[in-house]
Amino acid sequence: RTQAQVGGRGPLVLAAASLQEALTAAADSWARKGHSRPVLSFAASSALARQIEAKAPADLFVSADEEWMDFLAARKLLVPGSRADFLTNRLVIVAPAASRAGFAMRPGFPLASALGGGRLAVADPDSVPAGRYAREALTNLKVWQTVQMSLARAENVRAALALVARGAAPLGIVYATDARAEPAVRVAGWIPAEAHRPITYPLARLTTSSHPDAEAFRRFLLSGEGKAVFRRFGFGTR
Amino acid sequence: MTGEEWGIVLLSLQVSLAAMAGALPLAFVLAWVLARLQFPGKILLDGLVHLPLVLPPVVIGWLLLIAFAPEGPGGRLLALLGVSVLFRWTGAAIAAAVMALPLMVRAIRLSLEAVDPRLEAAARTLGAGPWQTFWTITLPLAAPGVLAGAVLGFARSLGEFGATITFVSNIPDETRTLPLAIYAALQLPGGDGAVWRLALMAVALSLAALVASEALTRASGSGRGGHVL
Amino acid sequence: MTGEEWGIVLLSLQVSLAAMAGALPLAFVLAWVLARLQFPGKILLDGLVHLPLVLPPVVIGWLLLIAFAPEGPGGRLLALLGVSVLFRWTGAAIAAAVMALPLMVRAIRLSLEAVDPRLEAAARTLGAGPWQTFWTITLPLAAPGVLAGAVLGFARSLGEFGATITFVSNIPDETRTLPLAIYAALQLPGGDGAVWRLALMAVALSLAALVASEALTRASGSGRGGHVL
Amino acid sequence: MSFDVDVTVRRGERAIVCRFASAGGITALVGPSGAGKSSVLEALAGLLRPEAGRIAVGGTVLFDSLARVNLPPEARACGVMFQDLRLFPHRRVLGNLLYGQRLAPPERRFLSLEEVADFLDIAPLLGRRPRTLSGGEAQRVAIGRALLSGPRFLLMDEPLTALDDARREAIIAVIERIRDELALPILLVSHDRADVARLADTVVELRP
Amino acid sequence: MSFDVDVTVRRGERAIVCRFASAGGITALVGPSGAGKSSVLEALAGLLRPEAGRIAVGGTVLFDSLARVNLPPEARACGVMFQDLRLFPHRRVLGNLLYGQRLAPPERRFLSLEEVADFLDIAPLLGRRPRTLSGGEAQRVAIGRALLSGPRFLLMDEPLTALDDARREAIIAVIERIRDELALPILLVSHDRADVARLADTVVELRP
Ligand SMILES: Nc1ncnc2c1ncn2[C@@H]1O[C@H](COP(=O)(O)OP(=O)(O)OP(=O)(O)O)[C@@H](O)[C@H]1O
Ligand SMILES: Nc1ncnc2c1ncn2[C@@H]1O[C@H](COP(=O)(O)OP(=O)(O)OP(=O)(O)O)[C@@H](O)[C@H]1O
Ligand code: MOO
Ligand SMILES: [Mg+2]
Ligand SMILES: [Mg+2]
Repeated sequence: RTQAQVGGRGPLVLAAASLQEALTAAADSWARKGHSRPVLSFAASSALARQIEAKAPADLFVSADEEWMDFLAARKLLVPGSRADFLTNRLVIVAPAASRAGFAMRPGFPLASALGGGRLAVADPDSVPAGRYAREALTNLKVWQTVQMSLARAENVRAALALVARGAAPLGIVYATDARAEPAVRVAGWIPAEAHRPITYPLARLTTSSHPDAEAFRRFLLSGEGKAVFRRFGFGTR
Repeated sequence: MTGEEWGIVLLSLQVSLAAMAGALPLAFVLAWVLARLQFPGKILLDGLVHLPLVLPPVVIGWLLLIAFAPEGPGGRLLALLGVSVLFRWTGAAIAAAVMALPLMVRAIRLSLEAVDPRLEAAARTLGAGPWQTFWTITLPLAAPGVLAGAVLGFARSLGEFGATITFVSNIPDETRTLPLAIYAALQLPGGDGAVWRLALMAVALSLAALVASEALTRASGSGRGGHVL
Repeated sequence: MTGEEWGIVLLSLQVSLAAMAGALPLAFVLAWVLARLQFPGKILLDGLVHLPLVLPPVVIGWLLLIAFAPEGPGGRLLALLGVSVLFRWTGAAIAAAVMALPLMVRAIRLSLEAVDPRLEAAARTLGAGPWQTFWTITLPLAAPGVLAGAVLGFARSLGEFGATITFVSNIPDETRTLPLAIYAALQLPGGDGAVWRLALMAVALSLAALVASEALTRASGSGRGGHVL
Repeated sequence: MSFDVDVTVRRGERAIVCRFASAGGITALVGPSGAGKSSVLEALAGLLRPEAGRIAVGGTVLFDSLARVNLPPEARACGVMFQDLRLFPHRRVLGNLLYGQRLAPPERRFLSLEEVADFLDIAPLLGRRPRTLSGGEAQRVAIGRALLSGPRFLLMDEPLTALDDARREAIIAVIERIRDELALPILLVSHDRADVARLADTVVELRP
Repeated sequence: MSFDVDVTVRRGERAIVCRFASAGGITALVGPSGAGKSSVLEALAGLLRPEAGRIAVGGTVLFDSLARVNLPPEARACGVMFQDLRLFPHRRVLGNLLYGQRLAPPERRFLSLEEVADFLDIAPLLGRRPRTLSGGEAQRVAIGRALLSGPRFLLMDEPLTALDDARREAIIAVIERIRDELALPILLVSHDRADVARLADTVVELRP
């Protein structure tokens, strides 16, 4: 165990991979208050939701999108009343650190020409939430048609970010939280929040939950103290 | 290396060894059946064995999840035995074993097919029954394939990621093996240092396995061919 | 099956066949070197060959990305040749080939090690030079391993996911092979139907490969053992 | 009655018919190359199932197509020296010699390892791998392995070729001793007329 | 001078010393089992590198440790019939026979496939896999393969064992014909005193 603990293991939290740093920090501050440290498992939201569907015994779930939460709610796997939207995020256009690209966000902005024949790295718009938000935003900004054929669809946001950081793609669209953590890229433009549905990370307690601390940790995450941790990592809170 | 990283290495070793040891007997039986028997549907069995190779690992992980869910067939069986593999290292070992199985079967099958049946016949005339012949002649002569299968299985288990994270999630000290830790580090900006360190550990473990297998080969010195086959 | 799904199947076939065909000669050379030569650092070469097995696929994809990125060593080389593999089906084939390589090497090596050097010596006395001996004796006698390696490589390529998506991302008609399409479907609640359809296609392709390999084995009828080895 | 054989054995497209009975001692099976001598031996050893017929040795029925008797090889207790020797490549010479001896019930063992190693002159070879033996050395090990397995009858396929005179004589001496002291039925395949004339009590000729 | 041999060959812990010269015709190499006969043949064929010495056949130097000559086997053009036969299991009998013939320059070919198949009596076997041959059949195919490779000299390790009299005579007749008509140097390993006495112009004895 990484920490001497008196009370044994804390509650088991299944969380979207993009929350890794922030949720780890939140769990640390919770543990510093004398609670046993929650056990955190990070993977794709889809994988975690299917594990929950299979009745794997866990306590909390933080999803990267509402749909998988809905999926679990429909199967009565969420403790009623425990679901809450607690984090928000923004999309940004990133370019390699050396690039001078910059965009003024208005409908029809010259995204395609800025690619210069290269590809736009995004999380897969057909499956990954970040990609779906990106498609929605670009469609509303009337540039989707022009870049649709020039996408590099990555498995997740971090992989899309890596494509830009490695110079394989000249531009990419990722979450603001990811962009601020990668020194090899710079933000070339903020996608207007109105251009897409709000990006929210819902949290809920699971019906399989049996850990006595589960509810307390959920409340901590939703408390001002908990939310402050996430704001440090660039998330917005509700 | 931090203490946490050592823990991950030990867990990986435990999972991979268990997967290899658990899969080896099954792989041998399958290899033997495929090498020696002719029966209708043999190609289907062969196809089934190859399945974990052909399907993306996450699908295999998902199928395992369905099978071993408390209401799934495997889950009910294990529940009778009072065992649960969900979110447990034993589940990680199962995932690794399933993914490694096709590699092990192929290697063992190749060696079994190269065993000269005339030597087995000779053993029978010397008084060995079918089982004794198997243990004293067939198995030792197929040893190169068994060893190769074990090494391949161990290495493949060390690298197993997709089926594991899908089946048993990514739980520290329980299912977070080296590949999952590497994946997690890859997700972190500035995680490159940890990625390299963990990757090096994985490589070192596999090199150790290779050295051990070479030593075993040399010790057994299985003299192939030669007079009087 | 929709037209789009057929396209995915054809692309998968193309990528897997290219990966298998491209990796086979390299795998053979590596297998030969590992089976026949003794040199310092041999275990390191063996370890290098096993690397794609031991490391999680995304790490291999990431290493490929670094190597073949426009500023990477492989990228510069290919740029000189006017070729780019980034985001191209050729890149997907490279990823699949790299992941399949260790399996192919092992199978071929096992068969090469079982070739009786006395038969090669006999060929030399009959006037065959080292190369002729290789083509007419060594290679045909190692055929079971080469065939097994080809089947394993093809199957592994069909299932390759992590390295591919990390290296060349998921581009329809270019790099979106069956596993990537399956993965995408799995990510969506309610995508199960597509998952099953695509998975069945992958299984059908691999069964076809197995049937073809069995037919080849039977046609060559490689009579092993027998008198007078 | 030592051998009482009447079988039809299929080999590829050919049917090999072999019928003989011998009163005891050494039976020589002769015939041109490809006549089917080795095939008959395999049938006696239980490695090749005859299409039809009956095999009895020393009064024990080993095979009878009508009575549906077909003892497996390990129940027949026949010591076979194969024409292609078939030494186990993964065991040293000693391991090859002891293989059958360990499996034989003690009361059937009639020769010790020391005796066999001595008269076959293979004592210096015990630690060697079969692959490193010369042709004649391997042949002697194969004979020794068959003798040490405590057989109730012996089947020897060309045991005397490729041996120098001194070794031939030594082996012939043992074969004669086994015939005389133990009264084991022995079936010997040989192309050497002199050997056959000297050793055989019964000569069976197989025609192609 | 047909054979002019003076070599030391290492085999495991033993050093085999062999020295002889013959004026032509058939040279018989005799000696007890394990003396090193097959090893000397391998040295002549270029498969085993002697520790030291010199090998010349028909005036051509094949090996000379001082002059640093060491022709590879394929440049020596020796037809070898190995004691362990070494038929290629993946080729049919015909493929085995033609293997060396196809590689030999036409002017060195002195026998046709038909002739060889005829006097060795293997015509019916041409389509068979080596694994299905009887001991004597395989031996005859191995002899045929060596003869068809158009050799400049022949090395034959026990070519006459395990054959019936008619086949022996046929093979002896060819060997004599090759000696007389083509004047190829022939080295013959045999344990059969009668054969040696009848065939050999020179007898070389190897002691263990
Ligand atoms: N698997 C097989 N398929 C077809 N024919 C076979 C097979 N095995 C043996 N034969 C043939 O059966 C015949 C008998 O073979 P067998 O080995 O019994 O002969 P043999 O009398 O022992 O001859 P030799 O003295 O040459 O050893 C031979 O003509 C041989 O070619
Ligand atoms: N690889 C090896 N390692 C050790 N000893 C060997 C090896 N190969 C051969 N020998 C030994 O070298 C000696 C000569 O062997 P060789 O095969 O030349 O004998 P040979 O005269 O042909 O005998 P035979 O008449 O029995 O065939 C034998 O004692 C044999 O055991
Ligand atoms: O946090 Mo996610 O599931 O990679 O969008
Ligand atoms: Mg025979
Ligand atoms: Mg010899």
